[in-house]
Amino acid sequence: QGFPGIGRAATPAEVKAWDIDVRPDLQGLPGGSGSVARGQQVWEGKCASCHGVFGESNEVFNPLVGGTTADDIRTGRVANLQRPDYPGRTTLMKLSTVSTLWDYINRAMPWNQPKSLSVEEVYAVTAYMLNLGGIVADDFVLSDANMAQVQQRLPNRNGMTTAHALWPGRDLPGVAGAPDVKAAACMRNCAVEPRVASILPDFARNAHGNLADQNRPVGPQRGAVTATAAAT
Amino acid sequence: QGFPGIGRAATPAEVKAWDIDVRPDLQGLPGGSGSVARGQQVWEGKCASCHGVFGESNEVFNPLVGGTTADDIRTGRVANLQRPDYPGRTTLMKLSTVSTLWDYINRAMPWNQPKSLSVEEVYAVTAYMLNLGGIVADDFVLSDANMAQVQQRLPNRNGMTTAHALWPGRDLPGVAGAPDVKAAACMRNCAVEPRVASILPDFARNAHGNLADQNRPVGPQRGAVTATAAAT
Amino acid sequence: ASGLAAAGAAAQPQGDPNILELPEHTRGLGQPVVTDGYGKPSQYERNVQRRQSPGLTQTRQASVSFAPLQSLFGIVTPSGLHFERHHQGWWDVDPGKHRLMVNGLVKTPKVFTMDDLMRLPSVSRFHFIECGANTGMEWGNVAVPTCQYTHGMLSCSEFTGVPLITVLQMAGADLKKGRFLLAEGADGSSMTRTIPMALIESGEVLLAYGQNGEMLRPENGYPLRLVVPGVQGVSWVKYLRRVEVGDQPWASKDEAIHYVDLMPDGRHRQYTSIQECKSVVTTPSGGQVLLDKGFYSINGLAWSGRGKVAKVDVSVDGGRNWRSARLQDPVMSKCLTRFSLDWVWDGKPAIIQSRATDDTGYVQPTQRQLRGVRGTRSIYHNNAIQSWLVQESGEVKNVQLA
Amino acid sequence: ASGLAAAGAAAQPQGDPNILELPEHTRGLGQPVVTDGYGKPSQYERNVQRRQSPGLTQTRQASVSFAPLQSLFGIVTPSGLHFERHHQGWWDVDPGKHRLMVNGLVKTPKVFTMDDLMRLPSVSRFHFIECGANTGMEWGNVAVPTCQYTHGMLSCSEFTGVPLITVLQMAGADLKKGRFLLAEGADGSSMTRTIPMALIESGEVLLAYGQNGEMLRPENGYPLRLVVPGVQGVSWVKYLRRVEVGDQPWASKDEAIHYVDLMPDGRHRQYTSIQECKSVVTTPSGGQVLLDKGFYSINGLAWSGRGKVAKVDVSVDGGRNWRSARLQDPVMSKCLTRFSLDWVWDGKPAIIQSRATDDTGYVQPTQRQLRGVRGTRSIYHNNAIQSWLVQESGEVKNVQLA
Ligand code: HEC
Ligand code: HEC
Ligand SMILES: [Ca+2]
Ligand SMILES: [Ca+2]
Ligand SMILES: [Ca+2]
Ligand SMILES: [Ca+2]
Ligand SMILES: [Ca+2]
Ligand SMILES: [Ca+2]
Ligand SMILES: [Co+2]
Ligand SMILES: [Co+2]
Repeated sequence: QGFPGIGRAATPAEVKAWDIDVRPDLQGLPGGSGSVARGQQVWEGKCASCHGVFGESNEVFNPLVGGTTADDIRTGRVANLQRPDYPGRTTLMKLSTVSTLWDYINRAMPWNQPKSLSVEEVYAVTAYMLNLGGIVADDFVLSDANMAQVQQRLPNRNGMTTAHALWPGRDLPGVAGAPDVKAAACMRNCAVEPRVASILPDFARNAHGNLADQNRPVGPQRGAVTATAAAT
Repeated sequence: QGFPGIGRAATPAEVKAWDIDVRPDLQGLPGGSGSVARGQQVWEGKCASCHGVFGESNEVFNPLVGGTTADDIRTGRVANLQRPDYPGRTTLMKLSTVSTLWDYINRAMPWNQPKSLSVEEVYAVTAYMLNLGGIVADDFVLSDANMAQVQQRLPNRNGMTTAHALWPGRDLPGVAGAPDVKAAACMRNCAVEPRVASILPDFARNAHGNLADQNRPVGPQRGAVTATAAAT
Repeated sequence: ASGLAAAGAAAQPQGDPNILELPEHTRGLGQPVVTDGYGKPSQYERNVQRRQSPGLTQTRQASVSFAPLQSLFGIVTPSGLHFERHHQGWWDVDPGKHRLMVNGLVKTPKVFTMDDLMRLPSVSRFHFIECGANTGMEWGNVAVPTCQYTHGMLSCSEFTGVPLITVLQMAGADLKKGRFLLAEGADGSSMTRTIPMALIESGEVLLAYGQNGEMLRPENGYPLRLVVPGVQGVSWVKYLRRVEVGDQPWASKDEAIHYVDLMPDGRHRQYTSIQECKSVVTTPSGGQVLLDKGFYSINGLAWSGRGKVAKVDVSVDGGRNWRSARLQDPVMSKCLTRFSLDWVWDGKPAIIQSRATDDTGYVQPTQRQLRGVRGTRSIYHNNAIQSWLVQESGEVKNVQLA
Repeated sequence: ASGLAAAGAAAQPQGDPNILELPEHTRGLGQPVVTDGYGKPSQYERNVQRRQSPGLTQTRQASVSFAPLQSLFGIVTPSGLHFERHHQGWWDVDPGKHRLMVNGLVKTPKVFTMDDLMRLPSVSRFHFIECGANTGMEWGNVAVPTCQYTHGMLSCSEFTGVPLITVLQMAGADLKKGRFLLAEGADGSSMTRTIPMALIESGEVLLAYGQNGEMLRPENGYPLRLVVPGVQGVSWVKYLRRVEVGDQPWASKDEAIHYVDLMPDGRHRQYTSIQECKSVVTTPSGGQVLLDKGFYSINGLAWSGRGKVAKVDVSVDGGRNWRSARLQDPVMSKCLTRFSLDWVWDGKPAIIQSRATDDTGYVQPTQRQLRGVRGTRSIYHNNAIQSWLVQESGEVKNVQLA
């Protein structure tokens, strides 16, 4: 040991207290189960106030449920994600690993009382959310034994790719070496047409407050007075 | 002009308002005069409360006057500066250029009302301080005409040297290229005797307060508890 | 262009009253030392604040505040103005009670106190941190007015801490099988992110407790956060309580539901982490007004998650012609680089852009180029060239070009 | 050595209650973004403050506060902890009314507003500032207990501003005759100091308005101060209102009565300006207590007013044997450099020292060597090697060796 006197072994109880993560291969998933029905109770008691009775609320966050179809469950690709005009993306539209949902509820929800749920409650409320998305039936009981099967029904389970150059390692399938955008540094008479295509509309001029108050009152520039709308 | 639109010419009145410095060659010294007697009035009215009636007070600052002799006035070197045991150094002991005194009083004194003195008052109070040091007679009238002569009586006028390597230019007499201390970076069995020759006495242990409160309560070290004296 | 410019001129023939009449501070006694044992900015700097973007988030604990880039100099972000991003609010954690656990594919799971960690050999390095969602509001069109909102989820600090690899070695980590590491925070969200072992092995990933000479600020993870140079901020786990070595990635909530980039084919890119080469002109920039025609220094920031900035070009005609800007040294890896270029504004409309190239040869793309590959729904990793339109009035507007 | 070390051990067989019982912040919702538009340090950092040395000065407006070097990391000094030195108090000057005048040996005397100056091309550079009187209390013997008081008139920042030579050229300065420049402040003391033109011509001297990314702090000269790299702090004139080009030095109060170094022959050295190569170990240092035997990283700072630090050696046996420390890059000219060295403390008394060498080959001297040339009454420019005695109790004391 190069550093005498520094650090100590963790006890098994300590590791147990903190090692709560659940991986996609379900490593870390504690044994237990919970029904959709029990989940509905938990949801209505501890979640619905923020996320809405059907997980549809966008009052404190994006809707959790919606946008997925029975067909998606079959293909494992959420079709709406391919429609550029589809408004918003729910949690269930994006979710590709069921472990993620379980783990996140277990570690972080309810938002104002994270880590207050029992293992059974986490199973149950996860089951309820999956049920809201039509992924499991009304009488389903989610457990460590059937999580892997449920994974096979996630609407977007085939929706992810790691074939890109933004991972600073080499151990992911398809990780690319070369960036996907290749620009050149043209210096003279470059082939662009410098025409303004997008600019804030005048009515939004003070949407971010009076910009004069967001700049130093000395220096090469001042902040634009946007306290009143209009005027340029 | 490489920077269009930036800066403008100063007006003569502006330069006059701010260009107040007086150099050793008396460039910048405004015409005028003031007597020792008038200086005593100014001193007692505006200076003595801080510096003492005879410039001897160390209540708000070091004594301004004292430690110089008639012999120093002759030699231009303050003898007490050569005595390692002489306690403290007054302003007049160190002063080698009379312009410095005039300029400083003019720009900075009285401390709580700088730049409130008239030119005449500055001459007068400067004369008074010089008189306290026995440099000018009781009936002396200091003026722009005789400042150069007074310079020739300053007790420490020959007390300065620029023969050192700590000036980052080359235009001072005697300025040295090589530093005065030449150490070597011995690495092994160096000829030193690591014996402690000076350490704070125990009774001074809490002279700087409780050091425990002056260090972060976390990290490789703590601050020593020095709230109560004694104990090691 | 603006009446303010007159301030520079002598207002009366004699001269400027601010010179002729000596100000109070030239004629009085000022304030004593240590009025503040920990000082604060001038009262005249009160406009320089971090700010929320109205309507961006529904709550203020799962939200973001933006650094006022338009008012900053050099590369160091004052810690008081560092951008914030919380998922379940920030805490001021007692460092005496904070612990770091190391477990997973290790010989001996370990626990470290802050005392322990601060005794280990440390390094200090300047790095930028950028949220993966920075400039995310601008994928489709102009959405916000100033560079505080377009680019302000960006900050840069001198971080001090222990290379993560040191404690992994102390625990006897299996670096052959353990090619992934989970970092986990101690806050309510207990933020989890997967970090590749290759980056950790390089020694670049730090267990940081210091930021700009002092401890981390509570909003930024006091007393311990992970520093993952070049990688988006969400991986710089705050209030870090645990790291686990494993043989596969974790697909945590913020790498499976968020911080995934939607591509035109409807697939999400997962584990996108690197912040690619990017730059922005900070003065003049959106929401500002030039005081007058004449000389200006165009100033801005450039950075790359892959290494050093090699070159920054600036255009004032919307990208038709470019000049190379001066880069302020030291140019450091995965750190902000300040650039500047002389410009004389003739009072006519101008479109200012900057374009950075990093030392891998990667050139910052135009919005059109980026959209060509990624569409407009990625949310994350928008590193396109920013355009600022200087209008004849002197007012500068955020614009996007055709 | 200390009961505190036990905090690291599992207090009960099951483990540490700080782990077993999840803390409040792991089970609750934290604070929202922008609780502070300009943030502040953790409540647990309240001991980290700048401080006066009791009895050092008779007034608090002509006084100094010291930076807490023993608690700082890296090289950047947080602006809130920057040391202070005032002669007639500090002011928060209105930047809209502040002016800079250039006069003397120039074709056209000029006036600049802050708007003007901030439009000119700027640079950003990391530099240390050290008061010429730093460590001045220690010329004769040990006088103060901690490195905050021995070395704390030292800070380091990223300064942003305009090279002074730029405005001299704009005014048409006569650089042939004008080999000296007077810098003058706008405060009550209207501090004046002479700067050599050679240094200004090098481009190093700056009209600085920026410090660590934001504007200067009021205590440090807001809105404009001179930055004179390598030179003692008193020349870095604060609230700078005027520069005058001249053909001889000014012998101002602080270069004729103070900031003159008394030599053994009774002469004062005048215009001593350069801060020679120096270093100090900041942890462990005086007034601290080591928690336990075992591994420590000896950390410290080195700097030179003549250029870059080339090497730092560390001794733990009072100077008999030395090992070369690691230097943290980037090593910059006239800037602090952080060094560190591994050390296993065996619990026996040890005397820790550091010794820096700069790239001119100058080696930091021992106190004995320095006194041999300069005696003990210089007050200024004490760059001697500092000794810290680690006692068996773990307590560290400021000592001077025979
Ligand atoms: C007090 C409000 C509140 C309550 C109660 C609450 N949530 Fe949340 N929930 C949130 C917020 C806010 C977020 C977003 C957090 C973030 O930004 O990371 C969130 C996020 C989530 C997410 C992740 C969604 C996504 O797309 O990132 C899930 C799943 C979730 N909540 C489920 C639950 C469940 C299950 C419960 C009850 C057991 C619950 N929530 C209770 C406020 C709440
Ligand atoms: C309210 C207190 C106060 C008053 C009144 C005052 N002084 Fe001072 N004086 C000081 C202090 C404090 C200093 C030291 C300033 C510094 O640290 O640079 C000082 C410094 C000086 C010095 C420089 C001494 C040195 O060695 O640096 C001179 C000369 C001087 N004063 C003369 C005067 C004269 C003449 C007047 C009246 C016209 C005057 N003072 C009024 C407090 C005062
Ligand atoms: Ca220990
Ligand atoms: Ca685990
Ligand atoms: Ca102008
Ligand atoms: Ca003059
Ligand atoms: Ca982030
Ligand atoms: Ca100083
Ligand atoms: Co996030
Ligand atoms: Co001084």
